[in-house]
Amino acid sequence: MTTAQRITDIGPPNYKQFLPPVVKANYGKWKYHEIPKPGVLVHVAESGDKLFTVRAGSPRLISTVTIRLFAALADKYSGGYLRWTSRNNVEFLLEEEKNIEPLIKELGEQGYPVGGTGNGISSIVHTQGWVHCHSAATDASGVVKAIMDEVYPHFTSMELPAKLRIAFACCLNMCGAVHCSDIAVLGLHRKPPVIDHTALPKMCEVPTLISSCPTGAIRPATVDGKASVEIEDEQCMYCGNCYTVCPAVQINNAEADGISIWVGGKVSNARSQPMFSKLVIPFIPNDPPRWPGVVDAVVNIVDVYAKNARKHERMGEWIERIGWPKFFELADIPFSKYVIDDFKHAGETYNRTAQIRQ
Amino acid sequence: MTTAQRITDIGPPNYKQFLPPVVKANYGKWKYHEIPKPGVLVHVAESGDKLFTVRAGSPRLISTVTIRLFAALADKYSGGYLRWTSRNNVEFLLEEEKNIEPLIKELGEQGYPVGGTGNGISSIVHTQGWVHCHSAATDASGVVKAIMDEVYPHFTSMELPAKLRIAFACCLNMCGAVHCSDIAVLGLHRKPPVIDHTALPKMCEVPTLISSCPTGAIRPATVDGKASVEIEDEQCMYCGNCYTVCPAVQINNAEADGISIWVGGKVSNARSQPMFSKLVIPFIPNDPPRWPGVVDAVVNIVDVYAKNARKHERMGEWIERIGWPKFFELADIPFSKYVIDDFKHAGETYNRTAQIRQ
Amino acid sequence: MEKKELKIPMLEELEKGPWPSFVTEMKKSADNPMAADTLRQLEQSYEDKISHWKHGGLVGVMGYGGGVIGRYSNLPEQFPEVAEFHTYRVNQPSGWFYNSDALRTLCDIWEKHGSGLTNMHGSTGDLIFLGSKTEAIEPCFKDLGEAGYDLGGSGSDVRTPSCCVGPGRCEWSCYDTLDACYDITQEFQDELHRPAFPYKFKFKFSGCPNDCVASIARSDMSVIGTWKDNIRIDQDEAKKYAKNGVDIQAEICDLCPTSCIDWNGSNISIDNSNCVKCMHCINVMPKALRPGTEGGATILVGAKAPIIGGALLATVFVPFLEMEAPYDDIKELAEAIWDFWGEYGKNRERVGEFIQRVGLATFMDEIGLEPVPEMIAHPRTNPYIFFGDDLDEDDE
Amino acid sequence: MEKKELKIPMLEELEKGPWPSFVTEMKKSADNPMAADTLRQLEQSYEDKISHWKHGGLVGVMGYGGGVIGRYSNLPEQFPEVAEFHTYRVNQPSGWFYNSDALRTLCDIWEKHGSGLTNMHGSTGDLIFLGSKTEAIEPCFKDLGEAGYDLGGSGSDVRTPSCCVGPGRCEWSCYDTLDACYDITQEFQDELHRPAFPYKFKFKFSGCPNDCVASIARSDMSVIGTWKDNIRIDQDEAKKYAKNGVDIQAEICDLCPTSCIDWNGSNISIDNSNCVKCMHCINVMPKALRPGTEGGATILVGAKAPIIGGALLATVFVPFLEMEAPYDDIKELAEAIWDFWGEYGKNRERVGEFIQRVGLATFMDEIGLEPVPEMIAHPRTNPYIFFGDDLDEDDE
Ligand code: SRM
Ligand code: SRM
Ligand code: SRM
Ligand code: SRM
Ligand code: SF4
Ligand code: SF4
Ligand code: SF4
Ligand code: SF4
Ligand code: SF4
Ligand code: SF4
Ligand code: SF4
Ligand code: SF4
Repeated sequence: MTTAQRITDIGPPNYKQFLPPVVKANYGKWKYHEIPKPGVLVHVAESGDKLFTVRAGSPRLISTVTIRLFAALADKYSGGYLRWTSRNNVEFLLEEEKNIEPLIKELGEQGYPVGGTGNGISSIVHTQGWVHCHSAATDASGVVKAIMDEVYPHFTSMELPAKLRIAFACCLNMCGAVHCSDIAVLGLHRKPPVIDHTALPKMCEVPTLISSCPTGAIRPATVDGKASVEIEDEQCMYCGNCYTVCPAVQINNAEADGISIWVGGKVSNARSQPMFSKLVIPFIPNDPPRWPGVVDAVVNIVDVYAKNARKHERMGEWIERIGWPKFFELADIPFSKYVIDDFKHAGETYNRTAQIRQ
Repeated sequence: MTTAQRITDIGPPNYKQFLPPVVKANYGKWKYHEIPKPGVLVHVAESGDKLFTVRAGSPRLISTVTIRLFAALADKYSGGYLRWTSRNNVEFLLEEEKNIEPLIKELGEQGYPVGGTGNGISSIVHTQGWVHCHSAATDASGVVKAIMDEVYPHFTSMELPAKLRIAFACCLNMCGAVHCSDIAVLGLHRKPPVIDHTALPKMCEVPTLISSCPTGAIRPATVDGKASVEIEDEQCMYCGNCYTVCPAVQINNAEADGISIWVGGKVSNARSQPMFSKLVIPFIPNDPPRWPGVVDAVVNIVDVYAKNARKHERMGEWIERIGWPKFFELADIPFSKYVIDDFKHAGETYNRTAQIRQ
Repeated sequence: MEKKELKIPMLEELEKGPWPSFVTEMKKSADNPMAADTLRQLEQSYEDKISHWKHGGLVGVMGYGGGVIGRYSNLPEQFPEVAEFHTYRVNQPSGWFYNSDALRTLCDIWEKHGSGLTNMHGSTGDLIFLGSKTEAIEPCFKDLGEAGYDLGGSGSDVRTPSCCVGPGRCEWSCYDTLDACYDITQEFQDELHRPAFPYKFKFKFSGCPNDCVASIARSDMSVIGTWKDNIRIDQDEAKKYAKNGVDIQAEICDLCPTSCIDWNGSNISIDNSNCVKCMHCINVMPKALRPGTEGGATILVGAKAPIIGGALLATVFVPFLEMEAPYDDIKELAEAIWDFWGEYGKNRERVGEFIQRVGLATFMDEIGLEPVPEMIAHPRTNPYIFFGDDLDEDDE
Repeated sequence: MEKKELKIPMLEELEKGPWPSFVTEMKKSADNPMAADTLRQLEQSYEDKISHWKHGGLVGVMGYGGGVIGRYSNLPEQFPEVAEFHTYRVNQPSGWFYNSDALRTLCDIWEKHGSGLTNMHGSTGDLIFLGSKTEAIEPCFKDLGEAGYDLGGSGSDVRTPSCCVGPGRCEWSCYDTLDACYDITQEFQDELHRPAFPYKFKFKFSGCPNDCVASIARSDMSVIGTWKDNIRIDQDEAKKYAKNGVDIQAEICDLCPTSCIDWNGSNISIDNSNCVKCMHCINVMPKALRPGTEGGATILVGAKAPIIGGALLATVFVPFLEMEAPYDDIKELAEAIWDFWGEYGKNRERVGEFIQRVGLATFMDEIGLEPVPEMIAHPRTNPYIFFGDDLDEDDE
């Protein structure tokens, strides 16, 4: 095989071939939608045509066996057409209303719940964890599974004040929208990296390594006569950026690694502007296989929110209304000094008004 | 005279001796107040006693001749009691309601208008300017006088949507509350300082000078064999801090110096939290004696605000409601690139939402 | 081949509970020895509370600089089948639309060359083929190409663009997200496959300000649909919502960010000049309210995760852009950004960080965009204005 | 002494117009040769568009490090009377209360020793005596002392504290601002007169959150009155306001920052647990609403003008403090701050900048304040948490 023969730069297949006929016929001409029940959407076109969507939850990490199952179900109920959502749910695109219930039933039998629509909790956007990533401070899929098992009733119902988006990332790289989620679960390291001085000179460029550190904690050093680096422990805040650029600088630490909880972020421009998630629990130790500490923390926050927020109020909007002191009180979360920002623009997070609930 | 004999560290006189009897009798027991007319306050105590305040405008820079005049008026109408306000107005503290009008009349005859209360414009908080300060990029008293002459009708009336606080400072040191004013008029330099290399070694410490520069624009240099400094022009943003610590580094420049206009700051915690003033006109040249460019700019902003804001809305609250694009449009102020922040936390001022008036 | 035992008691705890289990999924593929060793190594991680993967070392397909993520077990003796365990990022179709045949073709390829495990989909949007050996990379790529698929981005290149379902189903889509995403992905194949930037560059396309692909938080260029004209109102439908229990005053008017929508008990009225197109009122009453018909998009630039200067949301560059194929404006804008950032950006400096470093006004100057007030939340509050040499040409 | 001509045509332009003129004021003192030369030099500045003052060189009274600002003409030949032209910062009485005799005494002293020009008052609050010669400094100080006056601060010391009129006239004062200001000024006479800090430190006292001395923007320690209990309501007076044309819903309820006040057409009700004591409703209807009776203050720290790191508003340190004489808590807090800042603050680093440099949590640790959520607007959004060595003792 020569390079000339190889097919390259063709890009993805054209989506048009995958659009169901009803979509092609009403493309861009949808009029409104309804959510007759959790997990089911009806989109009505200006023509009067209807498209029925059945949304099923999936663990995202799926076997080809399951993909074949979904394909078969699509053949049976939705003319072979289906799609995935931006939160990793699978959506069957039906023309026939009568197929909705049988499809839901079969999905249920195979273990795939239907839901994730409207004011509930959809699938957790997440990352690789110990399944595939080297820099993970915790597993991803396991934590997500453990949480979803408990918030499951909110996947199959729509009774929260508003959408509640949970996201998970296994390290500060935050592969996902963790930094703008109603609840974010974030793995973190808590010890400075350990340097393998033998491997380092072979694997890494010292200047690149030094400049990778946001706090300037890494300095050149000669160890056993070889050019290497040293890390000023007091300056390191365990971001792992050095590890990403140089595998000889090992950040993983079974004892120190764990999970933090963040709340109140959002992405949509609806009502309030997009907001970042904010740290509320700085650290919970890794506790596989079912991470009870993390699960309890998330469930507690969901419950407090469900009980106290007003209709249409996202987590962050609710907290802004009641104030952070009240949030910590209601959620019964001890206020930790780590929650107080001390990074670059920290001053912007200080309270600079006498407006205080006394 | 030996040091032992000198009276030191006695602090200010005790205010109690200056409180009028009605104040002493009702100290801390006031119930409510009313503003029967511009410049006149009535404070009613729980006892039913009343204190009448007549507030007169002053240029702040006053002669002892005038102070004696005020003292005489106080003797005549307010039992000798008077005070100054935090915005440099003089307040006569009357027990007798009947004295109000004669006092107002006499003040008027002497050229001191009564007003500055309620939803109007009070005196402009300001600084020294060319009357006394070395680092002034413009005069203070002259600009303030020229502006007050034009906004005068708002001093003697109370028909604005809310209080409108104007402040003036003659250099970036901002001696006053310029950084949190509804309208701020700020003198600024626009050329890097010129160094007097002969005087410098005698007058200043080089390390202190170097560390005074927020942008690190000042570097050590040897000039004609003497230790001095040089300034990296591209890094200087003319703050004048180096000039403050070292008089041999001269920042004043007749051609480049001038005035900028800022809007939308406030201090009170009422309704909205305290806010900084924001730059809207980066530069207006100095044009003594009556600074028509600055005066027009201020009057225009006052007018636009008066016409468009809702009741109780301070300048900044109004602009936040209508949005900055609309403000620039209504005020017919060209949007300049200098208005876009590029200092330390500049990123925090970028628009990070799709919420836009189209 | 003799089958090793699969002893994964901790993981099997994660087969319990109502939510579909990734462990069950992996077991479905466990006939594949790579999938089985993945499970075993993962069990080991659960015991040790630490990842057993290593990174580093370049793997990939000939002529491409990205699309494959190299990964190695750090316990290769114990788990030889995953000693090499690289993932492919397969560029998904716009909107993640498939049909059953297409999926089966993909399954065929992946069962032939890899572990049989996938992510549907990765956080950037790619279809992730999870785990194959180095030797399988080229053959798998060949089969993918023949089936009409290509790899997505990784490394310092254009990353796989993604988009919301848009006009394919959603009544609110203000431009054709599926087409824009497809067209721009095709246009920038070279930039996608051959890393030449200081760092990654992501495009995401949402049809309206609800931003269902979270573009404003996660893309270097975020294209968010919006409209110029008035919200379309169906007063009868509004009345029906009210009758059916929607408290329009409390649920809509009181939550409108600019208080520009009113309800007098029988009619909605909107001060459209103050509407910021937030979507809230429309979201609550989709039958009564619809975006206007003069659609287009707001272009925002520079969102990113926290590494290394802190996370950023995207900044408004173009408040309103018409979005007609062939999307020349947006392509030219992207290229102008790449030119400047490509020349002056530091290694591993995202464009959002670069903008903050050089300053928004300077950046706009360099790429040829006129500054407009929509670009900023508010003007500067500090007086440190750098007038530079322009001093004498200014609008004084 | 022969009188020089006073040719000040530009300045005389500033005698026109309705607002009282500082030029007219200066002319009132123009018999005093210093005042006359000030006018002349100012006219020169108006022509040259530049200041003719120079700074530098230490002047002051014996044993004090501040209180006098040294200033010199840079045209001493032309304006010999202002070759030296130093100002005194005379510490004003609390609340700027005077009586006529006190004022006349001050005028006597100043006409004897200086230019006869004053600022009533300076931006920090002092009574400013504007311009005297070096030789007059000690005699003037002596006369001031004998009359019961002292100098205020300048340089790196405690600056002259100031306060709003408070209980002297205002019905909203939640503590005794006049007394607190007086007491604390007296307590810290040494710190006020003998600079020993990294930079200046200002106290300001406002009786309620209206903050009539702008303390939150301009003082290193801002003491703002507030209350713990419920807003007092007089429903009859509220009805009267409504009858007299106040639209309570629009003017008050809709503008309450936490929407915690309601008006049902005849009665006000307030959810006091959500009231942030902003004062707005009280400001609009002073006869109907009053602050609660359990008064105290919020202590905020670190406001400043922009030099050099950018302006800062003050940060909440103590959400609620009882304010009873002798104000030990607040004095101890100030001293704890000075100790830490004094030791580690850089030269010309205000305490607000220092706090940002070392971090609020660290600062609180050092001065012994427990962190509470009221100190922050919101928790951190970046994940760069420095756990340090505390790792193992933490509340995990
Ligand atoms: C299918 C999907 C787009 C896609 O191309 O895949 C989608 C589809 C719809 N979104 Fe979305 N959204 C989808 C991800 C998102 C995301 C992104 C995310 O979650 O990561 C957001 C931003 C979330 C955030 O702000 O953090 C998002 C914010 C919204 C909103 C605004 C919610 C709010 O009030 O803040 C609406 C409006 C609403 O639901 O009232 C909306 C509304 C809708 C509608 C009703 C639009 C329509 O008329 O078809 C669709 C059904 C919503 C539902 O499930 O209730 N969609 N939507 C995504 C489904 C994800 C899933 O499987 O759960
Ligand atoms: C006399 C003075 C205090 C002093 O000790 O000297 C004072 C006195 C009063 N203030 Fe003030 N304020 C005084 C400076 C301030 C300042 C400081 C400043 O202007 O630099 C502020 C903060 C301004 C800001 O936010 O930028 C201030 C913000 C207020 C407010 C809040 C206004 C708002 O809605 O934001 C009120 C409430 C109101 O007027 O409704 C208020 C209300 C009052 C009341 C009604 C209080 C009372 O019941 O006695 C007094 C008469 C107000 C009037 O003039 O209409 N006072 N007031 C100051 C008069 C200055 C002057 O001569 O004009
Ligand atoms: C596979 C995926 C996570 C997932 O499970 O879905 C992923 C996985 C990795 N990401 Fe990511 N990122 C993935 C989406 C994201 C996203 C989300 C997005 O694109 O919308 C983000 C946040 C948005 C952004 O770009 O800022 C993201 C932010 C990062 C960062 C931090 C970048 C920053 O500027 O802050 C890094 C660090 C780096 O580039 O070295 C990173 C690095 C990595 C690396 C390459 C780490 C490394 O050095 O090897 C991970 C490889 C893991 C593996 O074992 O395959 N990944 N990464 C996602 C890509 C799948 C796909 O192509 O569809
Ligand atoms: C006289 C006065 C202005 C006025 O006309 O009222 C004044 C005048 C000077 N100020 Fe000021 N400041 C005066 C109140 C202020 C205020 C307002 C306040 O105190 O409420 C501020 C802003 C608040 C603050 O402290 O941040 C202020 C912020 C500055 C700064 C910038 C400090 C900063 O941290 O950003 C400087 C620069 C410096 O310290 O070198 C400064 C420096 C100066 C110097 C000493 C400049 C110098 O290096 O010689 C000025 C002497 C002028 C002169 O000719 O007398 N002055 N200065 C005010 C003092 C009178 C008084 O005692 O009552
Ligand atoms: S978040 Fe970190 S550990 Fe998780 S997949 Fe991304 S880079 Fe890997
Ligand atoms: S983990 Fe982050 S902070 Fe620590 S040394 Fe590495 S790059 Fe620097
Ligand atoms: S603002 Fe600047 S020029 Fe004006 S008095 Fe203060 S230090 Fe002097
Ligand atoms: S004026 Fe300011 S920025 Fe310029 S050199 Fe002096 S200290 Fe530095
Ligand atoms: S972003 Fe808007 S157009 Fe796209 S799917 Fe979501 S709601 Fe519909
Ligand atoms: S789209 Fe948003 S801003 Fe516009 S009227 Fe509706 S709620 Fe208000
Ligand atoms: S700050 Fe409050 S207490 Fe003091 S004068 Fe102003 S309104 Fe009255
Ligand atoms: S004081 Fe302010 S927060 Fe409290 S009820 Fe009145 S308006 Fe609302």
